[in-house]
Amino acid sequence: MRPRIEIVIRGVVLIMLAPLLASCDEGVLGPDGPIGQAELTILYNATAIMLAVIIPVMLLTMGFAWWFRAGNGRARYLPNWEYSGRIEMIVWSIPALVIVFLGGIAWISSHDLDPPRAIESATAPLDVEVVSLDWKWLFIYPNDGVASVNRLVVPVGTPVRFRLTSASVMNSFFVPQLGSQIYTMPGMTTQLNLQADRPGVYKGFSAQFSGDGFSDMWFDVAAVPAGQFTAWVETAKTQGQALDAAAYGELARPSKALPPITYPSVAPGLFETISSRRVSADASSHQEH
Amino acid sequence: MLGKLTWAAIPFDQPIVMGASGVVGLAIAAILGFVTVKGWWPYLWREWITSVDHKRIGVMYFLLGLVMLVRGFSDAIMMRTQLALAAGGAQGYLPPEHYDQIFSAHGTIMIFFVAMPFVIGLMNFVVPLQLGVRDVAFPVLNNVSFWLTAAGVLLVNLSLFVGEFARTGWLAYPPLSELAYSPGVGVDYYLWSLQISGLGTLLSGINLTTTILKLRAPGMGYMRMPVFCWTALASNLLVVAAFPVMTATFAMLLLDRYCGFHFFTNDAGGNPMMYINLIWIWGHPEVYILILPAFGMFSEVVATFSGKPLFGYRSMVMATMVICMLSFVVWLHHFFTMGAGANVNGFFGIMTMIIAVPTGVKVFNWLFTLYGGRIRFSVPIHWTLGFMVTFVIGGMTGVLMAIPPADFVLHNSLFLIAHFHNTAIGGVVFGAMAGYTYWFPKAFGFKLDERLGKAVFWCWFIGFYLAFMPLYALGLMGATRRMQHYSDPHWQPLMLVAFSGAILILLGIGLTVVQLVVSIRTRERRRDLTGDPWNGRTLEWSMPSPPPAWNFALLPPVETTDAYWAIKQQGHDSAQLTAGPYVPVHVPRSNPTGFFLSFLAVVLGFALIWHIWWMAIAGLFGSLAVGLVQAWRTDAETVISAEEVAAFYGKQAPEEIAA
Amino acid sequence: MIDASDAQGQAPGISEHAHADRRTYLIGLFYATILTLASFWVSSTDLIYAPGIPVLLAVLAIAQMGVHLVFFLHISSAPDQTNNFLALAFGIFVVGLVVFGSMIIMANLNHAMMPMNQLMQMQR
Amino acid sequence: MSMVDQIVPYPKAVPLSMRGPAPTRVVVGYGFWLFLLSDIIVFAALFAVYAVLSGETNGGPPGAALFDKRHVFIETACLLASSVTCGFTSLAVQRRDTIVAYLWMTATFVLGAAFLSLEHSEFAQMSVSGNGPSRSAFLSAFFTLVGTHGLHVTIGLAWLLIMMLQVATLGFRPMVMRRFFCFGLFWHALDIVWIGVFTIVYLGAR
Ligand code: HEA
Ligand code: HEA
Ligand code: CUA
Ligand SMILES: [Cu+2]
Repeated sequence: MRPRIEIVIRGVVLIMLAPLLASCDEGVLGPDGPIGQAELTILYNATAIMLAVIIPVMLLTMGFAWWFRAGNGRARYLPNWEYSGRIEMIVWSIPALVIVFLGGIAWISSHDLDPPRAIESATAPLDVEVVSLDWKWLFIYPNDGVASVNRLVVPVGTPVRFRLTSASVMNSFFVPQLGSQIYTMPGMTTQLNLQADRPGVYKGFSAQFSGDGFSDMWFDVAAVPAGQFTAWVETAKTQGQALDAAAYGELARPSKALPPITYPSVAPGLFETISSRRVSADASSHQEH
Repeated sequence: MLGKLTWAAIPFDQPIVMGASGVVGLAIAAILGFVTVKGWWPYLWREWITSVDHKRIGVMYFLLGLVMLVRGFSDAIMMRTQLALAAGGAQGYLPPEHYDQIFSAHGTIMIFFVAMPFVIGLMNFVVPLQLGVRDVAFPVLNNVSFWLTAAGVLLVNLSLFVGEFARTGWLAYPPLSELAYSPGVGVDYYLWSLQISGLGTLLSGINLTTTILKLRAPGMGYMRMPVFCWTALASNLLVVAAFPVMTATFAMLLLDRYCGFHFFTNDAGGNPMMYINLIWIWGHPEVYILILPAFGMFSEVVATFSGKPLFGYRSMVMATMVICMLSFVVWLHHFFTMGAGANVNGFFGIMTMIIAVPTGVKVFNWLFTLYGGRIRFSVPIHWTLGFMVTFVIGGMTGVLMAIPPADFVLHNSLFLIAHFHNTAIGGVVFGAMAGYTYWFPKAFGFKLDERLGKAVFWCWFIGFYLAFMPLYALGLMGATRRMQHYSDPHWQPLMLVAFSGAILILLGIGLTVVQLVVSIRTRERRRDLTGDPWNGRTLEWSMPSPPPAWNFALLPPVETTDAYWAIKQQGHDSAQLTAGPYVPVHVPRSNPTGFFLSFLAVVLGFALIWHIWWMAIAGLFGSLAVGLVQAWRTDAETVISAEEVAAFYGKQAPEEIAA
Repeated sequence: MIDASDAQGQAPGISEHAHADRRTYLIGLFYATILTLASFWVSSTDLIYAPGIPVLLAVLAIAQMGVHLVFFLHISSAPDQTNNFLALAFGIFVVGLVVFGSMIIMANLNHAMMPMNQLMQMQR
Repeated sequence: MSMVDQIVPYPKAVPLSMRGPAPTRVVVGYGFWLFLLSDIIVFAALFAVYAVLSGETNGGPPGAALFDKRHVFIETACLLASSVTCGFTSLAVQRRDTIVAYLWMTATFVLGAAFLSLEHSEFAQMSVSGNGPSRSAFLSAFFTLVGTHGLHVTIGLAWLLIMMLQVATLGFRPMVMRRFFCFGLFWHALDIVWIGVFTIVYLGAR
């Protein structure tokens, strides 16, 4: 019985590890910012300490089962052994100690990596307002007065201060390589601080199911050097149609897989208007059969 | 006249659905026809449908779970196939509006109509036997509970053919589930079927809690109860305390949808976050409602097959009750990413992790039960060992997500999906399978085939790892849950591995059926004539298999934990326990109330879903009438004479000698 | 010798040892009336420090629930009532969690999600 | 329900929990007690929602502008008095005193019905003046919380009627007595919920 189990376990562990190792630069495993980096470190630490308990448990399970099999004459049968104060002590205290350590990490990191907490940096943060719509993302740059749909451009090495809301149902704003996600909710404003440390294009998406177009709520995050960012803003200012009430109304209609658009100007206070639900997005065609 | 119901509700344009409907329709017709031709109706009606015997009801619950497993699994296979195909630009074969119904239905069915019936069925069957009593506290209510669950099942399945199911995930978060965003009947199907079956579950929870606290054989103090009874007690206490919250929450969503209230709407001051908060106050205890009885089953199995008492009984009891209490103070871990402050997130994160301590104690105690044992490798212990190595991985990933910043990157990813399948399959399903093979001979009087049982185990075990380990990796690579297609073709190889795992599980389920058929056909060879096929320790093994309607002719005296083991140690055997002198026993009479109530509940639910008001009123008043008839019934019990009881054992004895 | 009808303790609501009689109910009525009157009076008086009024109302309500439990439902902590009492305690535990847990969490969330302008007003 | 055929005498030293199955009366009472606790948890959820949403008036009137304390006081008095008459009913039932039992049952019924009609008039008034449950989240929560209590009172009254009929047709047999007993628990529990309602909803209104 045992060798078979062992082969299986080995195979399984290999299957589990191979893709992990092969894909280390993707998603959560390839962070390119301080938040994501810290979160990955926590993941590694916590996994390591728990594996130190759990792997022995797995091995002991198989070992005990094998050794104490009915046919093994050499194993000692202890038909009445049901209590040992010393073992009980150990059994309660090993998990307890691990948990004290992990609990400490949880408490401290909850505060340290609290999404609204500003990232310490010499560079002044960039403000971005995020609105999830059916089924696309609107990014407003309040200081530059431009807006962009389904493409977020940020300068490298600069903290980005997000304020987020939703125009219809809940979504979750998530760029795995940058770190923390946070919900966007109608009538409410959540906050999030992230930073990209290396230039590159990262995948972002909604992580909270929001209806039929959910799978297409992807967007690219382009982290570019500061100069390039300014250039992007300048170009955006000269292109396309203004995001006024009418254009917003048009945009807010449900649509899937919209290609990126930019808007040279944004109606003042549009984000506040949306987050306080003074305009309501058209829900009529949210669901069709 | 028919409310919103028109021909358009039936999806004639969808060949898959129509085909499936046709096959299911034919199958049902065939089964009904077969039963009619064979003339089995009177027997079924008398002995099963209206039965108030906890053993029969337990079996029916289990059967219901088995049937729904096929439905839940076909959904799972469809999802896995879709995700194996829909990579890069491909859209797969299921459009979003279809796919969204499938994962919602799969989650709902697996939790409410597969896992719950398995667990409740096993508790129903085993608990009174282990407590050494004749039945549960409220036998008629027990039958009502079962049939209300069946009513919920029927409604969910109706949604496949008439209308649609919810496309909002298994917990129907508003505002997506509000009328504004989900105007169809899908969410109504979801809500009404869960309201009806939830009532059944609540009543069953009250019933079993009362049974355990008030009906135990003489001498069975709390610290002599089998551990399975303790876990059943904890689980049912959670049912009693948590299900009302679910009922209230769904009722408020229903008011929003039917009467224009504003609890969770986007406008008029409603607050969707409140729904999320409330549903998890129920939802988190729910997963422990499922896992605790499974823990109990493993405890029984591991002790029996090691030939030793359970190690650290008191610790086990304490750990069970600690988990029971803690499960009520962790619910926020399901929405760390909603934006609560660091103190709140930190607090709930720590409370969540603390559960790892009592759970760890349990794992270690099972480990030390194995130590010094003389382990017989029968099928139930396979499931138990498989559970011990598998569940700890799921537990570990759970603890990982209990660290709020770690959850910020893992929430709603396929990593989470892997976590809860790891605990639900590696814990609950393995437990149900262990319990099923362990108690099957008690229920039917013969053992299941061992070789096929082991084959089933290996299919499930390997299949599980293949199907869900890749999801851990995919989650870390940034794959999120509930996506109908994905753009990154890199993910496809792992999705294919996951698909192959699901196929292996399919094989396992197929073999489960084969095992059952083969075992039934060769049952004469596998008869359990002693009533104690595994050399068991608890009272259910002290009676013949299958047990008589009255369970115990004389309530057995209990002097220790592992009561039957102690009796055997003193050199007695089951024949002596049932040797008389016999007294007449009162048993409750069969009762059709549950069946009629269930029928009317389906009518009521269906009418409400389709806004057919006259029918709803008819259903409501019909149920009231049935209730009134029941209230005036005065012939609840019948008496089985002492001679009849004696005859049962008398007939039994010679056979035993022959064996 | 006493018989097994005492097994597993008493049912809630009945206390056969301390016979629930007419007087028990009347005493209960007396206390409940006083507490009710007090509640209504407190809610509309200005003799009490205003921010303390909700606290006092809560105290009075809890006291009155206690009166009902003791005099009308005959719940006590007697040994043969242990199960009833434990069930009640468990119920109170859950009720408290549901109500206060939700309130704390929702207050926390709402505070975190106030629109910017309100937040600034608060900081001023 | 529970099937105990052997009532065995026990020496006092045997702990309660080891004396074997409890008699039916206790089993039924305890089961119903658990049901009541679960019912109260339903109310807890509604109270929680009320507490969270009571400020969300959506520009409509707040509670203080809508509620009439005198009205509530009379409602409270009705329920409180009915608790006592209900208690007297159970005493009469225990003595199997049919006439007195009917007397107190009728009193209980009248008091309960008076409470309901007062509540109904309050609800009707509010709805007519445009402050129905769909006006705001606050009013949704108010109508649901108070209405659920009212629904329970309605069920209680129906139950009481049925009990009157059962006494008439079946007499004071153990089954009927047990149901009386559960009814008493139910009615008193409703009163406890009402204490929460009048304190939090009406007296706490701002
Ligand atoms: C108990 C719960 C349970 C169980 C057993 C399963 C079993 C399986 N589940 Fe899942 N699943 C959920 C609960 C469960 N699931 C939930 C809650 C969701 C979330 C839904 C949502 O997003 O809203 C989900 C979602 C979910 C997804 C969607 C992921 C996404 O969002 O992208 C997928 C995708 O493939 C999936 C796959 C599977 C597969 C392949 C199995 C199969 O491997 C296993 C098949 C299982 C069975 C067939 C039942 C058990 C069988 C037995 C116990 C046999 C017993 C027989 C005898 C005793 C005789 N599940
Ligand atoms: C039966 C089902 C079951 C069980 C038993 C568990 C058990 C646990 N779960 Fe899981 N969980 C689910 C079913 C289950 N869960 C479901 C269905 C969801 C998602 C629903 C949805 O969103 O759709 C979910 C989601 C979920 C989340 C939310 C994630 C998110 O949405 O982002 C979290 C976070 O904390 C979590 C944590 C835990 C923990 C800490 C345990 C613990 O109880 C585990 C304890 C066990 C061990 C730790 C292993 C044994 C211990 C030792 C060997 C001792 C040594 C170990 C240590 C000291 C660490 N679960
Ligand atoms: Cu939802 Cu703030
Ligand atoms: Cu949880």
